[in-house]
Amino acid sequence: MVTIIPEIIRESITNLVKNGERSDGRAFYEYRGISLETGVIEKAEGSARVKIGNTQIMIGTKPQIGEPFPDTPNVGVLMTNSELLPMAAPDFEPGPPDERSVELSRVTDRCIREAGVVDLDKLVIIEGEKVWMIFLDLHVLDYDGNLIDAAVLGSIAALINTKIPETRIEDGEIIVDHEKMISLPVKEKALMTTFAKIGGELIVDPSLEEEQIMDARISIGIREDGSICAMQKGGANPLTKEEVIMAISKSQEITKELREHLPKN
Amino acid sequence: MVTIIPEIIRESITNLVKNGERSDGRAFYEYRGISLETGVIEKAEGSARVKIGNTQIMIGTKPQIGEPFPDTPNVGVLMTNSELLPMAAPDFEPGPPDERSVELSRVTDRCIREAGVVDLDKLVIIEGEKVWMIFLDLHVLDYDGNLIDAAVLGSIAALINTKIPETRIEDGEIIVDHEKMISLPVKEKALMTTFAKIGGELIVDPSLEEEQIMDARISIGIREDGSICAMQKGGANPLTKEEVIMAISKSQEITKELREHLPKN
Amino acid sequence: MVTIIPEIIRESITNLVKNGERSDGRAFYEYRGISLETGVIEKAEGSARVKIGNTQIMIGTKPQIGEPFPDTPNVGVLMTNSELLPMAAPDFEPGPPDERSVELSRVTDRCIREAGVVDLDKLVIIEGEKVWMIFLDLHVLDYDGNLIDAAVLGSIAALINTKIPETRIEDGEIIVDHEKMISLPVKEKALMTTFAKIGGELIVDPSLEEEQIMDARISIGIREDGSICAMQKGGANPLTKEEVIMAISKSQEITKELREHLPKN
Amino acid sequence: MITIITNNELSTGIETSKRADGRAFDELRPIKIEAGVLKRADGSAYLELGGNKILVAVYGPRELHIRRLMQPNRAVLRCRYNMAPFSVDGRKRPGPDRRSVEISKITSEALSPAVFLEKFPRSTIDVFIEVLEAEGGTRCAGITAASVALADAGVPMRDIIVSCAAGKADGQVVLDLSETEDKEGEADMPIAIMPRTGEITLLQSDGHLTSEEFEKALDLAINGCKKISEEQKKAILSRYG
Amino acid sequence: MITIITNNELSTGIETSKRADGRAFDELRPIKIEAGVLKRADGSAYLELGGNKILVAVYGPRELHIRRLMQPNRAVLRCRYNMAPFSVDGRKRPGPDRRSVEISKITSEALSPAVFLEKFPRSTIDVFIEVLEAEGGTRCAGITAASVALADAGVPMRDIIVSCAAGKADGQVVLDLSETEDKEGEADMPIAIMPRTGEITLLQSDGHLTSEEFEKALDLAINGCKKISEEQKKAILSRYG
Amino acid sequence: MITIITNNELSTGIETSKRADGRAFDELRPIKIEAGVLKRADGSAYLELGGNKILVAVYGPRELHIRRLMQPNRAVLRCRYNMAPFSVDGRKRPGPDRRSVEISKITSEALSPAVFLEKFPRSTIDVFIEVLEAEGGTRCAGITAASVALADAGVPMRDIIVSCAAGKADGQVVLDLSETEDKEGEADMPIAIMPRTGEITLLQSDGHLTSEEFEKALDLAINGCKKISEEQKKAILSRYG
Repeated sequence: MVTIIPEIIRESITNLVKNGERSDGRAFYEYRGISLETGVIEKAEGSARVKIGNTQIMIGTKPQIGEPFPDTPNVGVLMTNSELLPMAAPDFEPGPPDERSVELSRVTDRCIREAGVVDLDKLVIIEGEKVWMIFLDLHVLDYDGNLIDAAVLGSIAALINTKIPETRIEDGEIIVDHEKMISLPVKEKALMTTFAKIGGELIVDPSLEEEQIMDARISIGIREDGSICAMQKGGANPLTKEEVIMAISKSQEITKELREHLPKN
Repeated sequence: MVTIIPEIIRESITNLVKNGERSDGRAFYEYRGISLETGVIEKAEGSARVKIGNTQIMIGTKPQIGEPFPDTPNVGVLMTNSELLPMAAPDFEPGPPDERSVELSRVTDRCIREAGVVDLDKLVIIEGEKVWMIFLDLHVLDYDGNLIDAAVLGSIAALINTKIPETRIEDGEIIVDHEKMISLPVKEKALMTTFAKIGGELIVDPSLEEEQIMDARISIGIREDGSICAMQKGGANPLTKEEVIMAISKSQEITKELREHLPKN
Repeated sequence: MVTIIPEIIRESITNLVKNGERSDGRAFYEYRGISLETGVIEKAEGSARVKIGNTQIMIGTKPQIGEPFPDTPNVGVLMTNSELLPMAAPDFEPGPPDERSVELSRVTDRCIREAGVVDLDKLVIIEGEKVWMIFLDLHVLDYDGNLIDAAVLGSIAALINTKIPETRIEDGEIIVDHEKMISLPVKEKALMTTFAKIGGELIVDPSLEEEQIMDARISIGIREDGSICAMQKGGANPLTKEEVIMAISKSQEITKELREHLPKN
Repeated sequence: MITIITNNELSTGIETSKRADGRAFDELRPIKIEAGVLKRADGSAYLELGGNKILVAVYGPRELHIRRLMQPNRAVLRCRYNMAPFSVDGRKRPGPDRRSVEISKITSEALSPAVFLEKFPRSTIDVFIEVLEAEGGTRCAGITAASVALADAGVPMRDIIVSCAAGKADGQVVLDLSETEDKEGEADMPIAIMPRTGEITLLQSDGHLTSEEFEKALDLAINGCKKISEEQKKAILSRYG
Repeated sequence: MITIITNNELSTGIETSKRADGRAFDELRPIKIEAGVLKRADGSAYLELGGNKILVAVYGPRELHIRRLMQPNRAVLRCRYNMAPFSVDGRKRPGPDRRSVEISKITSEALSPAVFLEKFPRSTIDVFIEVLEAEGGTRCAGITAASVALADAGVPMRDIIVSCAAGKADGQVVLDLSETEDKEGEADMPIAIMPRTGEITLLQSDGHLTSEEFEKALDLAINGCKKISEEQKKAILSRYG
Repeated sequence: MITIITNNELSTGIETSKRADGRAFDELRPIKIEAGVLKRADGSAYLELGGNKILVAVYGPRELHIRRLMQPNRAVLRCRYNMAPFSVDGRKRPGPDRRSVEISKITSEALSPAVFLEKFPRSTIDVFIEVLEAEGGTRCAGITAASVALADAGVPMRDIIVSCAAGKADGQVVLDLSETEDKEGEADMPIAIMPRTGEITLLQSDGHLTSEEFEKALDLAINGCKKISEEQKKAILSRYG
């Protein structure tokens, strides 16, 4: 569905930014209020409900025993899936994931995978034969802008919250012991920050209104040591090299603050 | 497809009912003519062609050896599927089953399953490993109202008609002996009757015309001992408690008569 | 998408044919220029790029080890698939194969299968358990008429070009030796020729323009010994018996010439 | 072979008169309803009933783009019942299945009688029910929450539909079956009613009931509905009161 | 491992000159056609040919809602060939597969030449062919039955298309192959003709035929078509005569 | 159990300073671009980059039939990135997967800034990218070829977008990763730029890079883009010059 933004709104938001202001009063590098709860779904082995402003995602994890991929026989599997539920916005429609939903899950997945968030080596049950597959499902409940940062923040929290049953081999048989639940081995807490380019300026955590009129978008994934694990540009207008470098540098600062919201593991 | 019924037809049928009459001359609790043939498809292990008035359904069964569901390792499997063929009505369209088709197969399935029509315990070949799966396929050929009652009546007949090969285990191998065909263990003949609410009255076996203008619908599944095994309300208007109780009581009488149409097993 | 051909074009092409001519100057039984290269895709175990006039198809083969069909446990499997890519014509649309695409792959498949092109007996690895499955994928790049003849010619070339790894059994294990690649056992080079009926005449290798206005189409598959292995009529008008017999007789001549384009095996 | 050692907390609690989870035969599970919990939706509600967690959003009345669904003289009420992949033991594959298609249909029929659909010809009212966590009785919980979300959206209604199940478990006719009672019990009968008139807008039954048991279960379910109806009103009031 | 003991009645009947089922080389299987067997459809027909049981319904000419299929100067004739899940040994999964898509296409092309499509611009005529039981030669049986259903629907036609196969089995060119002959035989060649002119509207061939065998098979199939054509006329007459 | 003996030609070539395939850190694979290679398409291009073989067709600007995609004030640029089943080791199943859906989206965003979309309201420009053979870096190769195909189609553009990746492999920041370097390396960063202004229209990154490595990689990729840009111009000129 095409959403037409009146030119007057575009101009008004752009002019504000040019004057160093945002329509909701935030500073350029200021996030909206963040709320993060974990363990909210008892039937999920791990879960988190994250809110950034009014944007709200419920995330749950489910472990399953399965076979490793043939080319990586000695590591477990992480599968990230997202649904932009029709409940979350008037223009989201039921049906198989569209390109926005696919991009969201793939960017989240890359950030987590490339940063080495989960120690997949420890998810092997029998080498080359049986491993834990962790399904990470993102259920987008309310869409008010900046899904990517919410998705990564909530996913890391849900993974930290995840407990899987201990397994052992007895007489060639796998024993899955639900009485001994162990934490998922999370060894890195990479996070992403997203910037919108409006009126030639970069602002962090764009609201829906800002997303609708932005020229471009850049999301940066930063590991705890400040290195870059993922990037994704979006939007139909270009960015300069300087803007990208500035976004990275700001991300390195901001992710430190964001990380404070995460539970301890 | 939305079918618009002229207001004049609605009024005419409703007024008839209010005067104790139906447009085809039937009494309120009278079925249209019923015809039921079994064994009509030689390649099906069981089959029945059922007609209630002009409504016509062909039903076939197919046994397959498969694995039991993990949570019920010691019983066989019954799978009910229905297709509202585009041949059966001008507004039925090709494609995956729509909600009417799904409701038809699920209500039929529940009535058969919950009444214990087939003795699923006897369909086990090797406990926890191999069982018979009986596919029950409903092919709706002509739609002139009241599919549910026709579906259940025809399904019970097709199940009674079904013969599956004897199996035995020799040297750890399953022998499927098509020379010794045995009847499917049918131990209960539950049937359903459907009532339409029109002009404040309940009438049984609604024709298409009556279905199109009815306020609500209630289908009751009754076992041979008179107990209730399934119910399904339909339609966009409510029923009173008294109407439901009356429908149950009438069903208990009418299913006895309906059951006379079934073949002996 | 419905393509409307102006009546004037229809008449002009038809009148030409009635005068013994074709719009591109060819004789009735003359093909457009044919180009055929093999081994063009290094990652494919076999490949061919075929052009007949501007019609262009890329064909690749992929072997996989799989299980034989239960009713033919001692032969390998050949799977033919085609995609009329949206790049190939303005009215081809992305999505699952439509009826034209299905017809193309099924006619190609039948010609190859019924003529016994590939010696499927030699593709067995372990009788009844493991066989080679050869996937033959037709990627239609540019559609300017007569896909069937191009598809069959290119497929035979790709099959001749195909090399699969040698297999042997050691200690009950299948060894797939990519260091020893052997040619696919191609034992017959059947080809198809397609005729369009226009103005009461048969012409071979119809161009797109001719296809769009033709009355009917007939494709004949001929083996090296001149016998018929496949036929497929198309189009919404009839053919006479005499026309069909004439088409067969011409096909027997023309396929001999076409066969010269094939690489040696 | 894989052996699974479960940690089944409920399995030791079965006693004589009381139910496995300690409730009386006519006792509901703890319930909590909140209206207006989402920003973008026109109306929304969140409901917890025992271990069930249900979120509902309502959009509309709004323009209906799909012509063949359009009704010239009234709005259509479309419902989509959906379970989150993480809402159950094991993972539910995303997307509709036959169960959710049927529940969506009967949910729409259960809610329609209360809505003044005739006020909005050629329109749609869309109800999205998300089961975030399931513990038996999600279809009733979804209908109950959907009514609150419709009210929150300001959709004009004759009444606030309310839904609840009764059934038979351990030989006893009981109200509001838990997941275990539903799975192991003899019958489950979800209903929905218009609380003002007591008229029934949803009725299904699954399992084995005599006529007497049916009447007892129906009365129990109607009583349960009335209790839940009070919670619905509180939720709406605390949002707008 | 599963071993299957079959009860193959036909396997003992193979003799020298006669065919496995006792027919002469130019003999059709028993055939029965009935027109007007369905209430809702505009036209319908039921056909049995040997073990084949085919039901066809026709709707139209009627309005075509899908714009990109619409023809400004004539009707489109849409066919849907479908096999019931119980129509074959083993269960056929519901829904179209590649075989049924191709048969639907060539069936439409086989029937179109006989129908005055130009009388109904921007319309559709829908032909639904249901194979209730299959025993070899269902596509021909479907076309034959569809023609009768079109006539029953009152669709104006130049001729009643008729279809039949010939082929080669056990080294012999034969008419109307049974399922066994089709599976084990050397070639199968289904055709359809306009009986008045003898023109060919369907022609496919599968298998190995010399030019001489082809001509023999073609003549055989044309003769078969003519016999079946008589049965079609009888069915139409007995409905309307 | 199946054991596979591979015949891996590249595996012996790894040395110290040079890359596995002998290239310098800032060296592109051999590249070849040709414009105007298809008859039916409005514009087309064929590109080889190392072992990659990419074919692109452009249709449009043309009428957009799907209403909900239509933009009242500009054209939409739709891209479809697709891999042939035979383009990779093992067979790729036909049809879109999540990877191709994402690449299609970012390709459209990478190309859009260069096209005067505002000249063609309510229209579509369709770009079909077919990967005939894949050897690492297909998304960049597809964007580079698509620009040439757009030019060949005569679509008015501000600039010819060009795309190239840099990344880190064997501890070294390198240009234009091969398939092996992509799989075994530490990071891959595809970009696309408008060569006239140097502005970035595509930027993704996968893997582990410090800020310094990132800047080095970005400069390397921009330089690579500039070299490829020359090849694009040659291809367009040799078609029209």
